[in-house]
Amino acid sequence: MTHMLWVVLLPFLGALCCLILRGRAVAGTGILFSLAVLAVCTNLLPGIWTQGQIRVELGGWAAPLGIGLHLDGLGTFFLLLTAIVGVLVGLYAAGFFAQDKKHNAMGRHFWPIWLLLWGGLNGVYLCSDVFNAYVLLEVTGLSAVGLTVLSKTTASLVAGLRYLLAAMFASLMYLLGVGLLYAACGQLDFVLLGQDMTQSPATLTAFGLMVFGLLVKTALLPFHFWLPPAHSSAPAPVSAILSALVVKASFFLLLRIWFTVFPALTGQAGSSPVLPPGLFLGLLGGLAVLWGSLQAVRQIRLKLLIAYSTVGQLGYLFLIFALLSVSHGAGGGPSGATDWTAMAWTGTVFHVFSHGLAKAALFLAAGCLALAMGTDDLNAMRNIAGRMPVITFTLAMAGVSLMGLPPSAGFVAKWMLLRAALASGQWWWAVVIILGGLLTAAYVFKILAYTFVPSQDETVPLRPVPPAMTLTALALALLCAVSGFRAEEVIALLPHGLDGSPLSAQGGSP
Amino acid sequence: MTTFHLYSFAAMLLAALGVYGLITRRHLLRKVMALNIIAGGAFLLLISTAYRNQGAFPDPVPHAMVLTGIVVAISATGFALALIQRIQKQLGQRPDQEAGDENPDQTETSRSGP
Amino acid sequence: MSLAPIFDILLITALLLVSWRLLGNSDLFQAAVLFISFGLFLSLAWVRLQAPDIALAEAAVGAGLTGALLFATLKIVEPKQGRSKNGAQPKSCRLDRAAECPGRMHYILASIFVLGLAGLLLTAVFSLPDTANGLAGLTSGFLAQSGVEHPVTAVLLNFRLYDTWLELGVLLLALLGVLGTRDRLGPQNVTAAQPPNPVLSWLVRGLAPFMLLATVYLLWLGDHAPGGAFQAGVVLAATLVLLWLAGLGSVVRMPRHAWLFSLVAGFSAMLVLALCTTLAPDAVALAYPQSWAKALILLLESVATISIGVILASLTVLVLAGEGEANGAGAAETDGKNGM
Amino acid sequence: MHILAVLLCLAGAFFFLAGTAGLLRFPDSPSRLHALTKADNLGLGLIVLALVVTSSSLAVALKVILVWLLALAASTSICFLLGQSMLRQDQRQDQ
Repeated sequence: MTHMLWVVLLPFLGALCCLILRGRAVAGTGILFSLAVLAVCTNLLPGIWTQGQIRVELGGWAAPLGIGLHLDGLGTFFLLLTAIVGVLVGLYAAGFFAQDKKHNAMGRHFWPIWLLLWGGLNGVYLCSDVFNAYVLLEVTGLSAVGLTVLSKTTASLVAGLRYLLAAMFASLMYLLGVGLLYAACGQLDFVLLGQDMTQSPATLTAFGLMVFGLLVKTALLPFHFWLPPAHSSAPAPVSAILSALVVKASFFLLLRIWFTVFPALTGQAGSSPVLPPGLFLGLLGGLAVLWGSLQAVRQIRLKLLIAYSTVGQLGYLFLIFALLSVSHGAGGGPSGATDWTAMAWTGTVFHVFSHGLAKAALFLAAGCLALAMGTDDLNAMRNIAGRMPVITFTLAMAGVSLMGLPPSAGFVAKWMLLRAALASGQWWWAVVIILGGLLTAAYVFKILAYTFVPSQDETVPLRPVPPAMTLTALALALLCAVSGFRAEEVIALLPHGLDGSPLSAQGGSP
Repeated sequence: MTTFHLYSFAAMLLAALGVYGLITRRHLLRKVMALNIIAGGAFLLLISTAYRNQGAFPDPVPHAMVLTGIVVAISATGFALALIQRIQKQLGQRPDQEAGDENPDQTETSRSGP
Repeated sequence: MSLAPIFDILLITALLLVSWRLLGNSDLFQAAVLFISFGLFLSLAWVRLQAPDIALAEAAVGAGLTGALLFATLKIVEPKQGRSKNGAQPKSCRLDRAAECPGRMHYILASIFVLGLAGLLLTAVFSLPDTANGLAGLTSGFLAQSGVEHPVTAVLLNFRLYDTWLELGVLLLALLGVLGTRDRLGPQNVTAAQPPNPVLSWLVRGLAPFMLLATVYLLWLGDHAPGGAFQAGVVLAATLVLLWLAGLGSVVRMPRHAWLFSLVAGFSAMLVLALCTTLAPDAVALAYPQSWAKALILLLESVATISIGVILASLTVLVLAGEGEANGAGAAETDGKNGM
Repeated sequence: MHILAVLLCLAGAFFFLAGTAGLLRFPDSPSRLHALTKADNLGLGLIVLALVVTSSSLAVALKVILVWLLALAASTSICFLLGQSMLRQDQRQDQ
């Protein structure tokens, strides 16, 4: 069986190789290592399939003293998403950074930082230690900012600095929470903390601080201010990575903190608090869905539109906290509750997956358009459908998935969330989901409408786009659709631990 | 009032002060300083927690955590300051640069923003 | 013993006052000076709380390096504070220049938020028990098996080696990020802002051997007493920065490959350990072979010291030099165009 | 011995205080510098002497004296550098 640590080791090794090598070898090495990481992630699948979860103690020191690595079905899913998007974005980047000399210089910095970021992301999915999570948050945060500012335009630098300050603030709030938690409980391991969690002012405040920090990093509604400028001003492959993967890492940690570390405070372990905090998060999520989508509709720059769409789509992820917060209040029989709890989990995980693929496809397609036309202004995109059919098709496919129309992965995600909302008797979330879908349709059709408008002057020359770039964008969009067609298989891939019990809270530790 | 409570109170006040500075101060350098003050508060909390152990020596785990935190803080601060310098340089050159230098960048960002 | 609480209260008051003043003071130069004294007061607090490791690091980093970085940036961002002759208002560097200055409402809301936060934090801290062990018992129990005698070093380089490895990654990333925004690939041939001064170079020539000695001493000390890779690395970084300031050649004159290898040495040494222990059939990932622990820790620490020193020195040199020649050329160009 | 050390410490502290008062009260930079370096070097010397008196071994005493010498060298050079940069600034303003 493959060792879990490989998924962190290999990207780091690749980063070092890319840092030391020069010239054309950098991109080649990067792609080679990307493929190797994908292989290792796939290789981990059978172990998770049979055992449910795997735990490794690093350095041979058992949990309270040392740091453990912990992988379960949920983590595997995120690992796989990162690997798939990572490989395709890597192939795209090879074309993107070969454009000209200026991009070559960018590419030389892109590969080492991106591979370090990848290692950090994979580390987050294996993480089982609150302080280790802090260091990993910093690894991902600094590398994400480093990638954002690669293009060195004033806009990207200002956005990157704002991102850096927000990320530093968020991780410091998280660190304060870790300090309080350690002062109250005297240990740092997720599972051990979750087992003896008690309600006290200190643990409650720690919970609040950690969740707050992670919310800022995941850009939930009032804290989303840093996301649109950063994601829209970065180079195209970087935007794809940031929107599809980086925000998901802090969401993953939020799930872990919420369901594994603080089950006693979030109403997961029997005792239901008077006002479930999950309701609050769900409310913000719902607002984010509506507001982010509304803002997206109003944009006239393609990349900014897609970035606001990320704000909206991230909102869906937070509905799970609200959906599951009433599970014990309403659930009389375990069988009935289990049914829609599993649905909520499946919907959320599926949404992470479909949004990751679709958003990466959109940003890569936008990058192709920007390369061809020299701008990402929607007004300049007239009649692009006739002149760049493949890119238009990619935009349409990814858009269909975002909207949640039937043959796509996004449909499965939203359908599951919808059913969970109705089955748990919280119909108001269903309204939010449907409204969000309509707004999404509005901005997707806005993009497509521009591409079909006939243009007065056909003379504007299009710069040629390397086929590697077009095809990877298309591949991502198609993957999104295919995983929708074959929804049963993908759902079957979902972790076994999704039977309504708090994730990985039981077992695993020695 | 034990030493631990005294210092952890101070830590929390420092952190709150830093957050206030971060929100209300507009100058970027001061924001960076405010972040460092929050970090100082977080570190002080951890170190005073370690000091609670009235045995032979303080708890080394928070000490190690703070050392790691200091490295992270200086890294992020250095990066932020370098970014501020670069932004200042490009804003200072703005009137000249917008016409010529930024054209190759249009693939990433269009200047005809909203 | 009765003096201790008075000292505590004085120190805490000083910390809070200094941070209040540095956030509120309108003069940025004074704020930067206050920031350095904030770092010094913090290291006093670390000494008081029996954390000499942190005190060493804080005095070098919080007060020393951060202060130098702040001053250098201040000089570039606000070259002549408050006294511009040609009518151009000194441009204060703001996040969002389009936004208006914060109004009274902004301050009131911020105050309410922060007061709430402070209340929450203070209540939380008040509920904490006075005495608790944390992981101190476990650490001292396994100290004998860790290969070193100083508990903090044991935690950093054995029990929680993974964190330390990632931390070196963070350091490397910060430098990569800075290099990504520059037009150059490394600090090679960055010239000092001012021509070297004979007295300074005399002083640095005399001090450098002592500082190198201190580096090695701190490194060796980490095995059984406060000290270790990070503190030693910071002293090494300070030496390299001083050498650069005195025009005596330091990271800026290192051959590119040597520089690159010393950057990644610490991170890759731990990577190699992780690789070997993951590949070996009966080894535990990131675990030292029992009998080799001490030697391997010392080796890892020495390599990490070099990396930390070179990375921090490169970072500081790049920030201190501003944009180097590129800046000079750009400024001249701008001036010329403005003149026309 | 103990009383001697306390006296030396107090004397050192007095010089530090005087130096700080000078830094705060003197009108221009050169005289501030003057107050700071002279008084503080002397103050540090006295405190070092107190430490030497109370030190347990010769090695410790030598180390402490070495610290003083290094501090002396550093502060003299820095004082010189500061003075020089002030001089340069003055010249620039005169032009």
